[in-house]
Amino acid sequence: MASFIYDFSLLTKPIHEALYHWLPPVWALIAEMTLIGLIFLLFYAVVGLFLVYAERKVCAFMQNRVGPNRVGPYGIFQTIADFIKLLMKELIMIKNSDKLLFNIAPFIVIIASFMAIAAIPFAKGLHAIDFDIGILYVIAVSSLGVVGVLLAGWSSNNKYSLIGAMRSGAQIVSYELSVGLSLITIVILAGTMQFSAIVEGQANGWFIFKGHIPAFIAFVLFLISSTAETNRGPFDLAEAESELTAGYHTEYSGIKFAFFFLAEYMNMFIVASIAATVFLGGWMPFHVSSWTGFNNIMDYIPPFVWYFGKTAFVIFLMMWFKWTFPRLRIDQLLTLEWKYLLPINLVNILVMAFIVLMGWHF
Amino acid sequence: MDQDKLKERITALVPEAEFEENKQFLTAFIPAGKLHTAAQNLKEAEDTAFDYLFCQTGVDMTKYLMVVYHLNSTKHGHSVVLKVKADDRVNPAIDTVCDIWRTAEFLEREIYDLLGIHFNNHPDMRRIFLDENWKGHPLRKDYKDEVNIVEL
Amino acid sequence: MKEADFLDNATLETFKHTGGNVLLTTIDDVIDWGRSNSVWPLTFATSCCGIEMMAAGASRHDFARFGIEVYRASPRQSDLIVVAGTIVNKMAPVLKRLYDQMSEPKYVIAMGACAVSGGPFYYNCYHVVRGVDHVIPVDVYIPGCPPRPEALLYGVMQLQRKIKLATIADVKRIQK
Amino acid sequence: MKEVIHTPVKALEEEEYHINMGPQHPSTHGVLRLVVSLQGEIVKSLKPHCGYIHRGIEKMCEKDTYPQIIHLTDRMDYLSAHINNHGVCLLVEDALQIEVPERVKYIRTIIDELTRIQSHQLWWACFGMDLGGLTCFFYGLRDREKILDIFEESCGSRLLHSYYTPGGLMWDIHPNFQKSVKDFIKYFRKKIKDYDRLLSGNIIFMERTKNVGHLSKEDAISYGITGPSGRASGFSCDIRKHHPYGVYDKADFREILFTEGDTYHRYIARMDEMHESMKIIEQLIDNIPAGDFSAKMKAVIKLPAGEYYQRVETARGEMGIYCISDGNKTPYRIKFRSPNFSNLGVLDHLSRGFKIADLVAIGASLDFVIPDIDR
Repeated sequence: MASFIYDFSLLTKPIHEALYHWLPPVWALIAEMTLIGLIFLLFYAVVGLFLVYAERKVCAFMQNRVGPNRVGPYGIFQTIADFIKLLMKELIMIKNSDKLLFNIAPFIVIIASFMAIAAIPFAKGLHAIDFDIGILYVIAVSSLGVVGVLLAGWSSNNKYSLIGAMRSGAQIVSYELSVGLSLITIVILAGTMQFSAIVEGQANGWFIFKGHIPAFIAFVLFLISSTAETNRGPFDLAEAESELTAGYHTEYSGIKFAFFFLAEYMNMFIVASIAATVFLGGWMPFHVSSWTGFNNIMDYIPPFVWYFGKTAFVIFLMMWFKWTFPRLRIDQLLTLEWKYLLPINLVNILVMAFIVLMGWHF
Repeated sequence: MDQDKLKERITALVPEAEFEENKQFLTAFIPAGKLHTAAQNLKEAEDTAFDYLFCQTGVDMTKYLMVVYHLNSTKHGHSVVLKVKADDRVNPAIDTVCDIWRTAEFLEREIYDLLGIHFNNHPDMRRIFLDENWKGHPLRKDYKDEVNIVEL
Repeated sequence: MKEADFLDNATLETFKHTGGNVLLTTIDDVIDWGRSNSVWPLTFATSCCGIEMMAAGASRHDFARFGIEVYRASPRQSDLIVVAGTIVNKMAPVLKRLYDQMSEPKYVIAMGACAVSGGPFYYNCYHVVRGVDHVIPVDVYIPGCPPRPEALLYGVMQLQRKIKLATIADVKRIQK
Repeated sequence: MKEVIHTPVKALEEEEYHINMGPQHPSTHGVLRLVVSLQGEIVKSLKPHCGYIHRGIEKMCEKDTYPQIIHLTDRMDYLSAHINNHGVCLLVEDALQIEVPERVKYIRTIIDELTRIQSHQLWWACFGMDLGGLTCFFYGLRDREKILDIFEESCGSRLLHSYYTPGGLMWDIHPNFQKSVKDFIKYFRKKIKDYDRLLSGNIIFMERTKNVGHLSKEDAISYGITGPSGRASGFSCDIRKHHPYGVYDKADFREILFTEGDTYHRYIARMDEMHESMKIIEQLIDNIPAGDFSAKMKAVIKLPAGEYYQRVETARGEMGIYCISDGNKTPYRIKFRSPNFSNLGVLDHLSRGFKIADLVAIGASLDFVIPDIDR
């Protein structure tokens, strides 16, 4: 077990208790929510900026380039410059567009990703809210983003945007299934939908190792379908730069475009952290049973390092996909889901259920 | 087929054809009225089989306008050049060959655009390069454009 | 190239307004720093110069080092239009429209002889616009037929210098 | 919303939906404009609109001398600049019946093949990018720089060289030429395997391109589709084989022919052509004879009155130059039969019934250079 030094509830609990001690319960709740909201906003900005920078450097590495290196040491301030620029850019209102929906769409996209982040445990005792149906909540919330994408495409009064939005709709509706089913495979193994319990369940081995081959298959399926759900990599049909110029956000400029841009990276982060939590043990260190010395050393690495390390690994995998594969066509995309991923997933669940029933897992 | 045989063949097909001597390819002037039937025959007949129109050029010869067809047979490997005159400089018109060789569709539009030769029965006789409301046809020798052309 | 040589060739900086209060000038500096280091070009090329523009973005020359990485295909999201190649009469209205679709602040680089002046198509040609500045305002001219990628990089660096001179007052003037 | 639900489905299907690709669009490789009628995502018909880069080169040529024309042909198909120049040079040399030195022929053939390789590299780069694999773009351009270095060394510029003159070359090749070409071949033989690994063998790529945009041999001939695109359909149209110029008759190479004629085979044809080009260069590079780099030419070149036709094989197909001379130092009429212009005509025929994404793939496999279409 992780040693108690790294239990963040030691830090969060006094704050919680102090707030309730000083303030009436309603105000304490509001204060708590504001605090968490602010922290997440900051976190959001930092992660977004870092991911954009990381993507640039990773893609530069894949493409034999050096990537940004003039703005600050190793170009680390590049994304900040981009952000300032986008913030100061003119916001163009499109004539004949649906003004309300046009303005609201980027916020829907970004709020959806914002909501999903609330359920994710970053370390022991370090999460905003610990639902007992955490996985269900994340699946439900993450599919809200598509509403924003659809609205953006529809309200822009641009044919490319509309095609992009329609593609995105079809894509997310189908891939949502695979994401859900591959997570359910692990839910069967873990016996709970609560994120904290899932992580605790991996104390003596990550589920990807514990669950034999079905868990590994579920991991691969989750990677594929979640990449599709975030509109990235070989599945970026909704943007499809060479076909639809910029897809659903063709008509957006300035900070509204930045919202879409940021939401893409945040979705990637969320998906990666779900993968890390459910399959790779979240903030749990890597343990090998009966190697006590090794396990103790692993315990000394703080849990958030484990967590971010695993997330970064999954993100790197997704970036690797993106910069290697050509894009799929829309019918191939749907064929892949309905004819391959979905049946494999269903069989996989059956196998997993059988394994759990027989008690063959570790 | 060598040049002499082709010559006989074309003479049999179009008795009015006039031949030019000392050219790279066998060159025949065909009257505008007979172009389409002659072209069709040259393509479809087994012994000529001119299935490949590799170049179609409009030329302004100042007295008349001319369209030059460079034909090749991918089967037999022989080539022939057909030339068709359009005497009327104001409303020149020649039958289209784009139903015989599909590549002519674009080439004829180009010739119409730059030389103003109208092709009868062409499915889409519009300007291809210049704007619809462009005045004149630039490749004609008497084309003058005070606004756009800076003479050296 | 030495820094001194780079600054020596023009007197752009002498046009910088002197004075102004500390707060505003600091904000100016921050905004200009952001803008000049994040110039996203539009994917737009008409002819040969476009190939050299692509080469400038590719591995050896690597535009991205200067933060000019993200080629946007949509004019709404781009800051810079590099007119790489000849602009003809039929294209000129389209180019104007593209320029209008871009959001402020926007910059134009005329790349290559054709975009600067019509280049080899200046004489005896009926369909070429002699210089893209007949259609849209140009910030930086890069001569050459086609200019080498290094020349484009140099031009972009000159543009960055120019962007750094802007103040909030200028922006307001433009919007009026 | 209610209205849409209650409208019969058939009425919805009958509505045509037009989208306008270009003149500024990432996948048209320049300023081509395609007006596409769609049904859902399926292309029903397509109308190309050209002329956004029509510069009137044919008209300009009527006022230019032959050496000046060479500089304009550079700017038509800028990726096959050397080969276009070669066409004009051959036209003038044949008309004046000048025998160019053997050395010039060798050098010209080698440089033509290098041009073909760099053009195909750029095509490969853009093909990958159009299909969504951005990394291809950087791989292709990285290797292309090596050829441009060789050009720069000998010809003095990267893209538009005008290195050939009627009668020979502008100046002799750089002493390093042979060594750097051999180095490049060695380097590229290794790197071309990366190309196959990255794109050719990729399952997504094969799914995207196989059985897409099928072109039969008859159609290829009728539409005048030449170059690798035509040869992928089985149309044997390699000018280098059928009407050899330079020293192609001394080199042993294969004309790449396929019968399938889909996007995938147009791709493979170009990839194989790069191998063949390397083979040609390897055969010739060691045998460049010593001698002059140019034949003796008069200061003013006047072609005898008459008609001339010269064909060369550019990277995209057959380039023909039809010249009518009236004995002056400028041609009376010169016509460039550009391969891209003919290839464009088939786009509508090929893309009907396929999706927008396929249209992009088909367009990329035909490899357009727009200034060559419009001239």
